[in-house]
Amino acid sequence: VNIFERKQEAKNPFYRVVELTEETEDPAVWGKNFPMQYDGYRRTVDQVRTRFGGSEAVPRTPTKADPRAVVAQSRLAEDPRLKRMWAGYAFSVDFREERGHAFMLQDQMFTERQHAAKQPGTCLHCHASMVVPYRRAGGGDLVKGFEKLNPLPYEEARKGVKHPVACIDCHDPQSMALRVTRPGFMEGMRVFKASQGIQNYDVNAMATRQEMRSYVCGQCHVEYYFKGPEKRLTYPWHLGLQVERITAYYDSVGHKDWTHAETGAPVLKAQHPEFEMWSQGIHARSGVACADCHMPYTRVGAMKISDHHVQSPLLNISRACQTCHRWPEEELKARAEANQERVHSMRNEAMDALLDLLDDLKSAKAAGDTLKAFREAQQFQRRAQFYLDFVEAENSSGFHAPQEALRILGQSIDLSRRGQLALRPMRAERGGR
Amino acid sequence: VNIFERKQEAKNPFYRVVELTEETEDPAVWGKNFPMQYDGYRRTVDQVRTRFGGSEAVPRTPTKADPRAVVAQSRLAEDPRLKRMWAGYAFSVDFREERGHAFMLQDQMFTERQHAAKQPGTCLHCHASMVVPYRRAGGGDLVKGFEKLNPLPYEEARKGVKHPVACIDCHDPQSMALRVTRPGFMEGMRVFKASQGIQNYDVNAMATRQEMRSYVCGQCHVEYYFKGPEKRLTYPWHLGLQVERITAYYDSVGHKDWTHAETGAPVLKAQHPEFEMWSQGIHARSGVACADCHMPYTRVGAMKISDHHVQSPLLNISRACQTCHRWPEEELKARAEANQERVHSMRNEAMDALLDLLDDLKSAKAAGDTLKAFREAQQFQRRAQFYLDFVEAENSSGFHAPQEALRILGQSIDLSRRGQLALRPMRAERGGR
Amino acid sequence: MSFAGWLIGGLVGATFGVAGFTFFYAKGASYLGHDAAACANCHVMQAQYDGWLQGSHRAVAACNDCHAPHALLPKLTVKAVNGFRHSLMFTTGWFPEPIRITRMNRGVTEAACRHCHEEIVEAIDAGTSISHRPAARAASPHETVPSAREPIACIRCHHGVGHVDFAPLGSFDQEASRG
Ligand code: HEC
Ligand code: HEC
Ligand code: HEC
Ligand code: HEC
Ligand code: HEC
Ligand code: HEC
Ligand code: HEC
Ligand code: HEC
Ligand code: HEC
Ligand code: HEC
Ligand code: HEC
Ligand code: HEC
Ligand code: HEC
Ligand code: HEC
Ligand SMILES: [Ca+2]
Ligand SMILES: [Ca+2]
Repeated sequence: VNIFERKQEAKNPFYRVVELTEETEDPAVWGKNFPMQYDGYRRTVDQVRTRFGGSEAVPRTPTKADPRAVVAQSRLAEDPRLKRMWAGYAFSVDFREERGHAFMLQDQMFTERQHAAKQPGTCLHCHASMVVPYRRAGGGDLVKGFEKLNPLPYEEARKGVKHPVACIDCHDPQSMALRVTRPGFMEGMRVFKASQGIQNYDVNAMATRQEMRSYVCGQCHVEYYFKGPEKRLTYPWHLGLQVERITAYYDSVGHKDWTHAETGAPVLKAQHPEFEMWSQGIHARSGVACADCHMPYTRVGAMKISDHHVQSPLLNISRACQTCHRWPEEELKARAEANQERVHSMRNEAMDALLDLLDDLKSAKAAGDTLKAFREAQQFQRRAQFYLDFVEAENSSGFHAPQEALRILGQSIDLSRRGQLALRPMRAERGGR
Repeated sequence: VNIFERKQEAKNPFYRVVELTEETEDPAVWGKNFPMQYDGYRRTVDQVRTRFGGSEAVPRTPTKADPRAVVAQSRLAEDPRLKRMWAGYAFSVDFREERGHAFMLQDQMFTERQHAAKQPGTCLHCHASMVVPYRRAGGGDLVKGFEKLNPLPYEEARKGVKHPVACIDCHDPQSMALRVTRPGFMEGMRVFKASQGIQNYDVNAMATRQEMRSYVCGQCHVEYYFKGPEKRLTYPWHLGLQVERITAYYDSVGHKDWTHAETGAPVLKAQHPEFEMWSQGIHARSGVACADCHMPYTRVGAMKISDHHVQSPLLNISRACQTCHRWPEEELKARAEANQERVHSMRNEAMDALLDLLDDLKSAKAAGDTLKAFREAQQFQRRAQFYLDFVEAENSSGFHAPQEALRILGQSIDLSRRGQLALRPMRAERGGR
Repeated sequence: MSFAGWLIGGLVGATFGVAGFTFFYAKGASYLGHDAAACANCHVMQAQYDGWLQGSHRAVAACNDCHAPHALLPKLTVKAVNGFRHSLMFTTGWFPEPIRITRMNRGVTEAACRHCHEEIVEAIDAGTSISHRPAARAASPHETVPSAREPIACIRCHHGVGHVDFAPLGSFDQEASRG
C-alpha cells in the first residue's frame, strides 16, 4: 500500500507521442499515445463462451469466397426453429453468435447473407470505422457522406473502408472526449427526444458524460431498418423505445422486412435492440451505463483506465459487478444466469407457440380458409413474431431488463395463440356440428 | 439489513414492570414492559390506501349478524371477473382487500364466506392469538390442541379465543426471542426441508435469527388447504415452494378445492402465498426478511425498536427502504409501482384469457363436445386458474418477486389459450368442412 | 475532537497534501482513533463509526479526511455549518432517518477522494477538462464536440469505501445466534 511509488509512476498519464487529428484512422497510431487502451482494444479477438453469451471459436477451412479460418457457432444449428421463423429471409441462411469488435468487418463481408440477398452500403454504418470514409465521400461532411454511401452496392461502398470500429469513432482526437459519430443515432435520438417534447436534440452538445458512456454503444446496438430507395439507415424510435411503440411506428409507415415464405404474412425482423432493452431496465434507471459493465475500470500500475477489451461482463465479474454489488463472484454469476434462464425458458415457450401458429396458418392455407380470418391470423403472426424476435435478438438473453423481456414474451405467447384461435372457430360459431 | 442498528437495539434498556408467562395472553400486559412496541401494535387499526395495497376504510351500517361499522373495500366490486373465476366457491360471495392485524379476528368471524359455507375451527390458526387456546385444548400440548380444534365447527372452536395475533404468538415471554408457534408452519417447513434432503427440520431449534424475522410471518402468509376429514391445516410444500411444485403436489394427492360452477372443472384456490413468492425474489435471495420492510427499525427517542405497526412499506419508505437503497422516496415508490404495474397489466391479460376459456368450455358443454377434448380443457383450466390466482392472491401485486410473477402469468396465459385450442380442432383435424 | 486537532489536520492537508498523507499514515492509529471517536461521541453517528471501523479506509482516513475540505478556510466553514447543524439537530432530534449526507457534504467527500487519489484516477477524467475544448472545436468543424463534461462521481461505484455498506451492496448479516 505505498501510494508514493504509485504517484511517481503516475505522473502525467498521457505521453502525447504523436499528434492525433480527424485524419488519424489507424488505431495503432492512437495506441502510441494510449498503449493500455490499445492493448485492451486488440484483445477483442478473444473468443470465450459463457452460459448464454460470449462466443465459441469454430474452425473452418478457408475458401476463396470466405477466407475466415475461425467463425462463431451457428445459432441456426443451435435452434433450427429459427429457420422457420425467418423462412424466406436471409437470416434463415446464416445467423451466428456475435463475437468481439475485431471481427465486425470480416463477419459482415463474409456472412452468407451477402449472397442470399444484395446488401447496400448502409450496412457499413455499424461494422467499420466510418468517420474518415463518410467525411471523404461527403467532401468533409459526415452526414452527406453517409447519404452518399447508403444506396451504393455493399462491395462498392466498402472500397476505402479499412478498420473495424476504431478510436476515432468514439473519441475526439484532441480532447479524447466521447462523441457520437453515427448519423443513424443522431437522428434516432432527435426523433425520440422529440416524441418526449424535446425539440432539436443534439446528442453531442446536450448529453451528459454518463449518458455518453451508453450513447457511444447505442450508435450500433439498436433495432433499425432501411428507409426507402435511398436505403437510409433509420432507428424506429419516433413513438418511443418500447416494443409496442416501435411496432406502432412500423405499422404507421406500413413497413415490412419481408414476406414470410410459409404464410405470406408481412413480417418484421428485430435486430440487437440492446440499447432499447437496457433503457427499460433497473440498471439504466439507476444510471448504470454500458461502459460501466462492458468497459469497467481496470488498474494498470498506478493508473486506472477503462478496459477497452469490450466483452461479456460475466467474464470479468470482479470489475464489472463487484464494485457495486458486494456479493461473491459465483453468486453474481448465478444471479445473472437465473435472470437469463427465466427469460430463456419463456423464450422457448413463445417459440413453440409461434411455430404452432405457423402450422395452423399453413394448414388453413391448404384448406383455403376464409380470407378475413386468415388475414387476421397473419397480423397476429407479424406482431407475435416481432415481439419474440425482440427478446431473441437482444443479446443479453434478457439480463438488461428481465422484467421487460418477460412481459414482452408473455404478450408474444398470447398473440400467437390468439392467431391460432382466429383460425379455429368454436363449433357454435361454425354453426352446429 | 443493518447489523449495527441491531447491536444498538440490543443495548436498549428493558424494564420488567410485570412478569410475563406462557399464560399472559393479553398484549396490554406485555405492553407494560414494552410500551413502544405495544403502541405500534395498536396502530394496525389504521387504514390507508396505496396504489395497489394498504386498505380503504368503507363505512357500513352494523347489523346484528355483522356488527362491523367499517370494512375494507370489496375486491369483487373492483374486478367482477373474479366472481366467474371463483364461480361456485365461497370467495365469489365476499372477498375484500385485507387490512391491519387488529381486524383479523372480526374480519374472519363476519365475512359472508362464513354463511356461504360451513367453516372449520382450522380457520383460527391464522386469525387469532392461539397459543393459550391451543395449549388449553391440548392439555398443555400445542399440537394436540391444534388437532382438537381443527375439526370443530368454527363457532364452537372460537369459544375462548380472545385476541388477534398477539405478542405471545411471536415471542418467548421470558427471553422475548422470536419463536414459531404455529403447527401448520412447523410441519410445512419440515416437509419442505425434507424435499431438500434435510430431515426432521425443527424451525425453532434450527432457524437463524434473520430467518426467524421472516418465519414468524410465514406462519400465516402462505398457501394452504384443509387435509381430510380431520380438516388438518396443511401447507403444500412437499415438493417445493414454486407454483409448479405446489400444483404437482395437489395433483399427486388428487386434491381439489371445489368444482367450478360454470365448467365442472376440479379447481384450486390460491391464498396469500406471500412467503412462497417472496422466497423466489431477489430480496429473499439477498437475505432481506419480511420484518426488514414491514417492521423496520425506527428511532423512539434515543432507542431503535422494530416498528410493530405492521403495514405497507410504501407508507414508510424512508425506514423500510432507504436503509438499503440510496434513492429519494419518490423514486423508490415509483420503482415499486413500476414493478407492480407490469405485473398488474399482465395479470389482467391472464384474466381475460381465462374468461375466454370459461366461455369456450360453456359453449362446448352446450354443444356436447367429445368428452376427451373437454376433460383436457378442464385440466388446462385447473392449472391456468391456479397459476393466475397464485399471483392475484399474492398481496404485494408482484413486488415480492416481479420476475417470478411475470413468468407464472405468462404460463397461465399459455395454459388458458391451449385449453381453448383443445376445444377447437383445425378443419383438417375435423376432416374437411 | 479539539479545535487544535482540526487545525493540524487542516494545515497538513492544506499545505502539503502528500506529506499530509504520511502524517496520517504514520501516526494513523492514534490520530484517526481520536478524530473518529470525537464524531462517534454522538450515538447517532455510531452506525457510521462502526461502518468506518470495518471499512477499507479505517487505517488511512478518518472522518474529517472525507467530511472536511482539504483546505483550511473552507474546512473551518464547513465544520462551523455542520457543527451547528449537528448539535442543533441532535438536541432537537429534528432530523430525518436514516441519516443521509447532504449535497454540500457529498461534494466535500467527492473532493476528498480526488485529493488522495488524484493520480490514479487522472486517466479516467481524460476528455473532461475544459482546457482541451477550444482546440477540439477548431479541429472538427463538422461535429459539435461535447461541452466540458462533468467528472464522474466516485461513490457511484465506490460508495462503500467510507463505511461498510450493507445490502444492496453488502453481504447480509447471517447471525447464527437467536434471541
Ligand atoms: C448492469 C450491467 C450491464 C449494463 C449496464 C449493460 N450490459 Fe450488456 N450485458 C451485461 C450482461 C451480464 C450480459 C450477458 C453476458 C453473457 O450472457 O455472457 C450482457 C450482454 C450484452 C451483449 C452480448 C454479449 C455477449 O457476450 O454475447 C451485448 C452486445 C451487450 N450486452 C451490449 C450492451 C449495451 C449496448 C449496453 C448499453 C446500452 C449494455 N450492454 C449495458 C451487462 C450489462
Ligand atoms: C460501430 C458499431 C459499434 C459500436 C459503436 C459498438 N459496437 Fe459492439 N458490436 C458491434 C458489432 C458489429 C458486433 C458484432 C461483431 C461480430 O460478431 O463480428 C459487436 C459486438 C459486441 C459485443 C459482443 C462481444 C461478444 O463476445 O459476443 C459486445 C459485448 C459489444 N459489442 C458491446 C459494445 C459496447 C459496450 C459498446 C460501447 C462501448 C459497443 N459495443 C459499441 C458494433 C458496434
Ligand atoms: C444499426 C447497426 C447495424 C447495422 C446497420 C448492421 N449491423 Fe450487423 N450487427 C450489428 C450489431 C450491434 C451486431 C452484434 C449483435 C448481434 O449480432 O446481434 C451485428 C452483427 C452482425 C453479424 C454477426 C452475427 C450474425 O448475425 O451472424 C453479421 C454477419 C452482420 N451483423 C451483418 C450485417 C449486414 C449484412 C448488415 C446489412 C444488411 C448489417 N449487419 C447491418 C449492428 C448493425
Ligand atoms: C466503442 C467505443 C470506443 C472505442 C472504439 C474506443 N474507446 Fe476509448 N473509451 C470509450 C469509453 C466509453 C470510455 C470512457 C470515457 C468516459 O468515462 O468518459 C473511453 C475512455 C478512453 C480514454 C480515457 C481514459 C480511460 O481509459 O478511461 C482513453 C485515453 C481512450 N478511451 C483511448 C482509446 C483508444 C486509444 C482507442 C482505440 C485503440 C479507443 N479508446 C477506442 C469508448 C471507446
Ligand atoms: C454502477 C453500479 C452497478 C454495476 C456496475 C452493476 N450493477 Fe447491478 N444493480 C445496480 C443497482 C443500482 C441496482 C438496482 C437495485 C438497487 O437500487 O440497489 C442493481 C440491480 C441488480 C440486480 C437485481 C435486479 C434484477 O434484475 O434482478 C441484479 C441481479 C444485478 N444488479 C446484477 C448485476 C451484475 C451481474 C452486474 C455485472 C454484470 C451488475 N449488476 C453491475 C448497480 C450496478
Ligand atoms: C424488500 C421489501 C419487502 C420484503 C422483504 C417483504 N415485503 Fe411484503 N411488501 C413489500 C411491498 C413494497 C409491498 C407492496 C405494498 C403496497 O402495494 O402498498 C408489500 C406487500 C405485502 C403485503 C400486502 C400489504 C398491503 O398493504 O396490502 C403483505 C401481506 C406482505 N407484503 C407480506 C410480506 C411477507 C409475509 C413477507 C415475507 C415472507 C414480505 N412481505 C416480505 C415489501 C416487502
Ligand atoms: C397469526 C397469523 C398472522 C401472522 C403471524 C402474521 N400475519 Fe399478517 N395478516 C394476517 C391476517 C389474517 C391479515 C388480514 C387481516 C384482515 O384483513 O382482517 C394480515 C394482514 C397483514 C398485512 C396487510 C396490512 C394491510 O394494510 O393491508 C401485512 C402487511 C401483514 N399482515 C404482514 C405481516 C408480517 C410482516 C408478519 C410478520 C412480522 C405477519 N403479517 C404475521 C395474519 C398473520
Ligand atoms: C394459513 C393461514 C390462514 C388460514 C388457515 C386462514 N386464513 Fe384468512 N387470511 C390469512 C391471511 C395471511 C390473510 C391476509 C392476506 C389476504 O387477505 O390475502 C387472510 C385474510 C382473510 C380475510 C380478509 C380478506 C378477505 O379474504 O376478505 C378473511 C375474511 C379471511 N381471511 C377469512 C378466513 C376464513 C373464513 C378462513 C377459514 C376457511 C381463513 N381465513 C383461514 C391467513 C389465513
Ligand atoms: C407478527 C409477529 C409479532 C408480533 C405479534 C409481535 N412482535 Fe415483537 N417483534 C417481532 C419481530 C419480527 C421483531 C424483531 C426481532 C429480531 O429482530 O430478532 C420483534 C421485536 C420485538 C422486541 C425487541 C426489540 C425490538 O423492537 O426490536 C420487543 C421488545 C417486542 N418485539 C415486543 C413485542 C410486544 C410487546 C408485542 C405485543 C404488543 C409484540 N412484540 C408483538 C414480531 C412480532
Ligand atoms: C474514506 C472516506 C470516508 C471516511 C473516512 C468517513 N466517511 Fe462518512 N461518508 C463517506 C461517503 C462517501 C459518504 C456518502 C455515502 C453515499 O452518499 O453513498 C459518507 C456518509 C456519511 C454519513 C451520512 C450517512 C449516509 O450514509 O449518507 C455520516 C453520518 C458519516 N458519513 C459519518 C462519518 C463518520 C462519523 C466517520 C468517522 C468515523 C466517517 N463518516 C468516515 C466517506 C467517508
Ligand atoms: C452533536 C452530536 C454530533 C457530533 C459530535 C457529530 N455529529 Fe454528525 N450528525 C449528527 C446528527 C444529529 C446528524 C443528522 C442531521 C442531518 O441529517 O443533517 C448528523 C449527520 C451527519 C452527516 C450527514 C448529514 C450531512 O450533514 O451531510 C455527516 C456526513 C456527519 N454527521 C458527519 C460527522 C462528522 C465527520 C463528525 C465529527 C467531526 C460528526 N458528524 C460529529 C450529530 C453529530
Ligand atoms: C486521506 C486520504 C484518502 C481519502 C480522503 C480517500 N482515500 Fe481511498 N485510499 C487511500 C489510501 C492510502 C488507500 C490504500 C492504499 C491504496 O490502495 O492506494 C486507499 C484505497 C482506496 C481504494 C482501494 C481499496 C478499496 O476500498 O477498494 C478505493 C477504491 C478508494 N481508496 C476510493 C476512495 C474514495 C471513493 C474516496 C472518497 C469517498 C476515498 N478513497 C478517499 C487514501 C484516501
Ligand atoms: C464506473 C465505476 C467507477 C467509478 C465512477 C470510479 N471507480 Fe474507482 N474503480 C472502479 C473499478 C471497477 C476499480 C477496480 C479496478 C481493478 O481492480 O483493476 C476501481 C479502482 C479504484 C482504485 C484502486 C483500487 C486498488 O486496486 O488499489 C481507486 C483508488 C479508485 N478506484 C478510486 C476512485 C475515485 C477517487 C473515483 C472518482 C474520481 C473513482 N474511483 C470512480 C470503478 C469505478
Ligand atoms: C435490507 C436491505 C433491503 C431493503 C430493506 C430493501 N431492499 Fe430492495 N434490494 C436489496 C437488494 C440486496 C437488492 C438486489 C440488488 C442488489 O444486490 O443490489 C434489491 C433490489 C431492489 C430492486 C431491484 C430489483 C427489482 O425487483 O426491480 C428494487 C426496485 C428494490 N430493491 C426496491 C425496494 C423497495 C421499494 C424497498 C422497500 C419497500 C426495498 N427495496 C427494501 C436490499 C433491500
Ligand atoms: Ca456473443
Ligand atoms: Ca391490504
